[in-house]
Amino acid sequence: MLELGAFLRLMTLPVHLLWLIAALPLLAAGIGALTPRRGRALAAGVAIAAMALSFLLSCAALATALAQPAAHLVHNFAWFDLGLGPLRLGWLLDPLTAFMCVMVTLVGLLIFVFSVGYMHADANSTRFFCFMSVFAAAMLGVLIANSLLLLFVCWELVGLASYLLIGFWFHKPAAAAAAKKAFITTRIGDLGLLLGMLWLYDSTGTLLFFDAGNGVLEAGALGALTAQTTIGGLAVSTAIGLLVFCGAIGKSGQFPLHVWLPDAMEGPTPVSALIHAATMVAAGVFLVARVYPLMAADQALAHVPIHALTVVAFIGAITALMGAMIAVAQNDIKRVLAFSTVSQLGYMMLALGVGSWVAAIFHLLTHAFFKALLFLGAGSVIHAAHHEQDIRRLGGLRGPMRTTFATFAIGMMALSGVPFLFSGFWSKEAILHAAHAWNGSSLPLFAGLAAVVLTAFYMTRLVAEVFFGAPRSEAAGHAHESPPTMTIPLIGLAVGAVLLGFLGTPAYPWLQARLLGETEVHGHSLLEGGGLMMLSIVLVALGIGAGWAIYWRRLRATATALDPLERATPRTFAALAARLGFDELYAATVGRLSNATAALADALDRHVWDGAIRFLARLGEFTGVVSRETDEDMLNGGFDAGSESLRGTGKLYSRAQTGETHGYLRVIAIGFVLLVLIVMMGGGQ
Amino acid sequence: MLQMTLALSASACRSLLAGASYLVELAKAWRPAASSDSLLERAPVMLRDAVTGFLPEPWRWFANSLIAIVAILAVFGLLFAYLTLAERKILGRIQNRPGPNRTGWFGLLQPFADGVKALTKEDIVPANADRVLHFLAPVALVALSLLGFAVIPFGRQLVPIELNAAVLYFFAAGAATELAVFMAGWASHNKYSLLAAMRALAQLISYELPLLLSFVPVVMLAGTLSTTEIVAAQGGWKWGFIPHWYVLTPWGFAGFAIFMVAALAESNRSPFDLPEAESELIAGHLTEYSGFKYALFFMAEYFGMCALSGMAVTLFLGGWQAPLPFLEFIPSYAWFAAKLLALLLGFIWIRATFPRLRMDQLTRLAWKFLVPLALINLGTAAFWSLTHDWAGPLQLARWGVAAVLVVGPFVIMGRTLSAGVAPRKYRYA
Amino acid sequence: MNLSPLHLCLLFSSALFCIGLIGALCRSNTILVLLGVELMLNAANLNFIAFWRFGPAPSAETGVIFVLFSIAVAAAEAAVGLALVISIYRHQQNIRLQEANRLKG
Amino acid sequence: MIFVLTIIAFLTLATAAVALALRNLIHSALLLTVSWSGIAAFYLWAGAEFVAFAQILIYVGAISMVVLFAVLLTRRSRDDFAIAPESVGRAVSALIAGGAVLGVLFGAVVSTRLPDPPTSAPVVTVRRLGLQLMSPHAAALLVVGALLTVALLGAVVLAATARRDATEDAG
Repeated sequence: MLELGAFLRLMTLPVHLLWLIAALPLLAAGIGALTPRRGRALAAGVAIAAMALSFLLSCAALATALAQPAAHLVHNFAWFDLGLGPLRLGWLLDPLTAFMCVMVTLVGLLIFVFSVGYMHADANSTRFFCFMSVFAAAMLGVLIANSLLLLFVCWELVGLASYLLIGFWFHKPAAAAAAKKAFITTRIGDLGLLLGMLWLYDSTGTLLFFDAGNGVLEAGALGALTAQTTIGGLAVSTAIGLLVFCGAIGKSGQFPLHVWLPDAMEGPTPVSALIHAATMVAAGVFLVARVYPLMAADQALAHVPIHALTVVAFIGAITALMGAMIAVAQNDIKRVLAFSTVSQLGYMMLALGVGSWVAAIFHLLTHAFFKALLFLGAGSVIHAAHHEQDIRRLGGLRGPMRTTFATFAIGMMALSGVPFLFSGFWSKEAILHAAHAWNGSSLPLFAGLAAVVLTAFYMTRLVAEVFFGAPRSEAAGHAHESPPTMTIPLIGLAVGAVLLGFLGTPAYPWLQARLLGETEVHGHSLLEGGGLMMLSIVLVALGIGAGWAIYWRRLRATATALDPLERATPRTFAALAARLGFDELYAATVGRLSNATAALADALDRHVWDGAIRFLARLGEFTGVVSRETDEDMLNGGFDAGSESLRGTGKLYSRAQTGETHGYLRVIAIGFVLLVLIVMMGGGQ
Repeated sequence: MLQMTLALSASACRSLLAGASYLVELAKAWRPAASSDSLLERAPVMLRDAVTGFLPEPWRWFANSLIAIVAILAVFGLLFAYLTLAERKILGRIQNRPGPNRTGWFGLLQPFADGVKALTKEDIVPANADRVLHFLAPVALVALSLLGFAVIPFGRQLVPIELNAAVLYFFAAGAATELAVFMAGWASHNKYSLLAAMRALAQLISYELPLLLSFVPVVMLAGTLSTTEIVAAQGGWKWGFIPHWYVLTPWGFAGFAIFMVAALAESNRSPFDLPEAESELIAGHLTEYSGFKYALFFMAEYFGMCALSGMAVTLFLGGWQAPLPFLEFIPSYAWFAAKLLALLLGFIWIRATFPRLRMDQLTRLAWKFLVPLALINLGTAAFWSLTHDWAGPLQLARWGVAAVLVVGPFVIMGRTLSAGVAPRKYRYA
Repeated sequence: MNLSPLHLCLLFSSALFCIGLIGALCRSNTILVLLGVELMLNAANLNFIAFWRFGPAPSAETGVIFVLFSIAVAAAEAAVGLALVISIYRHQQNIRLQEANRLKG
Repeated sequence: MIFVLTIIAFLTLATAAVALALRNLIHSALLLTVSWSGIAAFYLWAGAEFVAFAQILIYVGAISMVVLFAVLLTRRSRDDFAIAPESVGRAVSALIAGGAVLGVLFGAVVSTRLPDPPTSAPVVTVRRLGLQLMSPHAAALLVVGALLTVALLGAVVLAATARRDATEDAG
């Protein structure tokens, strides 16, 4: 232990060097961008090496942060001078940043390694690694930023990178459309974030989070923000917080902007893993956790009509329940996982809303591992089954793909919240406890509990359909285990998915304590609040049991056979399968509105403005005729004579244009002499 | 008469007195001072002061410079003589033959025999030659290639001239020698000579660039253009046994390698001796030269080689610094000489080993390989200089990044360089 | 007439300038014209150094830096100019400046 | 002091004048090199050591090479080096124009009262020069770098032949 302590002391990363964590993947991206196509080994190697180095640096940063968990280590610097004062950016190192950095770099590293195998046959894999590195760099930038502006810049870079990666196979129309959809949908939320940021800068004059008492997350600024009210009696901090939350809604795929997330499955599977586990969706949750003091500033105010966090809690609850419901009826392996991500993110938002941001981050960390595991497992399945993603056409993969099956099952159990051994159980439990303890409303708690049942149910369905029974298609029949570059990351993630939960069990909530900046851990017995835990265990058992009863026992015989649920309630199932019609709804409302506006603008342009211009043109024509008449008859005579004489003079002067350089030089020399002489004469007088 | 004797004796007394006081001064100088410099270290300077000490102050620096010039001429003249012999002997041994061994023991008198032969040969000037330039070329070449020696610190105390911009001066002087080569080629009125001169110009201009770029990192890190300060910056040892020579850093190693390749080309040495490729151009710009003028060209080539090696030693190999602390008792100029000789032997070894390049390969190597590498090396050095305060595990990262920055481009560009060259298909063979 | 060193330097540089000018004016070989122009540029540089050395504010390095930039520009000018000369030669098989007047209207 | 200046000036002016009057282009170029070295000597005399070496490095080392290359590339036979003497009219007009400029300049210089020279030469170390270049003149330095790059590319484009040889390596 002594050696470990010494080692940890050795491994410190001063905060002013924090940028290295993000800069290394960026450098790798730059090298990848310059590498020719055939240098794929180089690009992959550089990307992985940069990620590994970043991981080591993140570990050092974690050691630094844990040495003084309560402190927010910052390094601020002036970016440029606006005239009113310098615009300052900075790096921030606290346990939140450090834990997130370690998670992102570790999961990212494993995903990169997996990608080497998965993208082996792709001709553009150097570009792929370049984009992935940009993605990782941008996400790390979000994490280490100590300024909302810097965070926003990296945030947008994340968006850009996700756009590039979702549309990586841009020759597929679906992928191109999905990329656009993701970009535009998240942009809607980012508009809110941008407005919130501007408002914040307008009210406080700074965008730094922590700045020796002057930052926006410190008491002085928060006090000022809560003191003012705006439209509808809202506190300014509430309004800003809600606007910032808009960005999180877009990025984290919360209701009602969740529609892009399932479509984003069109990208390569490692991208999905990266988006859904480590980087993009985590950014929204991280953002809310980062600005938590701002969001929570209005909690003490009794007179405001609504608290920002209440909105967060309800949005999260709705998303959690809705995502879980839709996931039940999906047939694409990746889409099931995508909606489960939506649902789990809803959980995290729920936790944030009910006041336990540490539980949200805990769930974020564990979720990152098991969701990356599930996605990579799905990728392994897809890779083995020749890009067959429909679970109805898979089946029976348990035999040929033992490693994948085992790790996928671990991921499934972690996601379902199988008690005690798996990390998902502990983090979900923390969230449910927080929801239980919330005195705002009990609806979020019920939504969460319902989602627990559904989660266990659809995950059981997924595993049963994919891995058990007999292969239901040619491709699934020929499946074989993936190469070690793909299975080793799976194993690594599986280990993480199991062990990570023990960092934050109620008996010894080390992670929570460190995140809150406490150096001592106050655990309590598991039996305290054991009722809720028992309830959730029962619910998980119920979900798995139902799944087992419906799918496991009566396995689908052919790919075309109807789903048992579909047979039972065709209407509900169809509605869920159609994702509750959100896309259609948006097409019918927002899309049609925009079409109508466009038609209106077109009509205005065509008829009103054009008519006016045509009228003006007629007027101009008429004036022209009149002026021509006057011109030709009255004025031209004199001008003709004048221009004739001008042309004559021009001809005369053009003789000086000999094209001979010497002549020009001579004239310059003589001109110079004359000039000097004139000046001297003038000076004499 | 008496007055005269008195005056004489008075002046004699005075001069005696002066002589005595001078001797006292000398004795003071001989006594080891508080400085750590050993007697041997200071011996050359004291010897010089003993000679010029008689002169009045205004003349002394002039005499000192004169002595420095004479000393350089003598030392490097002798070095030139024996370098030719060494080259012939070593080449002979590498090619499994004895080399010159008839004149004196082991052929030790061979250079002097060669010298006499060169002096007594007929001096031929072609009828149509540009006589003035034909005469001026070898003279200018020798004179210009000697200029570079002025700023090389040969030892702790032995710097002919201390200049603020010494490195710049050195390369300015080196750049001027190209003119002399051109003069020789043009003045001969011989198409081979002219072709060779054009080739030489192209080659010298091409390699000037990597040569200049390769030492810029040194200037950057040392923060000075003065050779003495650059050598001083390389003093000291890490952990008591690793010298702070620039060649022992990643960028320094790369810079040194680029510098030596470019120096090979700049001094027209094999494998870059295209301007005097016998198989293609007879003897290049030397075709129409004979006798003593030819010997002068030869001399200038060796002087240039020595000067560039001396500069390489100064810039990268720590100059006169001893490699290990306990070896400091050996005078500094001995260390300088040892390093210089090692580099010169390297030159000879390379000549015996490598085949001559083709003209397009030559320019390609310079422009597509050495120049980009040198530019990247500049970046590496900048990184090195910016991260000088990294300690602990970061130092490993610093080394790693710098090493990758050096090795990576070398490997990548080395591949593209040999892409069209290495497995050659001969269309007509 | 009492001439200070600055006067002498200025006279030197004006003489050099005029030599360059006369050379550029009376030679028809484009290379020589270019060389004349280079001499004129050098004369200007001489002035910078002269004023830096003997001028009223000798502490600033501005003169020296100006000359450095000027030398760099001169190098660029020589490179482009001589490339132009070669391209002219390729067009009209000689480099007489009088004949390079294709654009004459 | 003045004596040295006179010698330098005389050498520089004489070589420049002779160079521009010679009939042999190669001799002209080589003599001009001497003239440029003379200017470098002037810089040394004035105490601008760095500029002097830069002048030699660039003018003697680079520009003269380029000039010689241009001379050799723009002729068909050896006789082209000897250039026919110019017409008398052109020479006379050139002398008149140049003489007028010279007269005006000399008149201006001689008739101007200049401040007394400082007693000691300004000391400019390379380090100070570098610092000056990198801080107040950094923008100009960058612009000059861009200019040189553009000039190099432009020169290559102008002088490169349009035809494309099939090199031996292509096979």
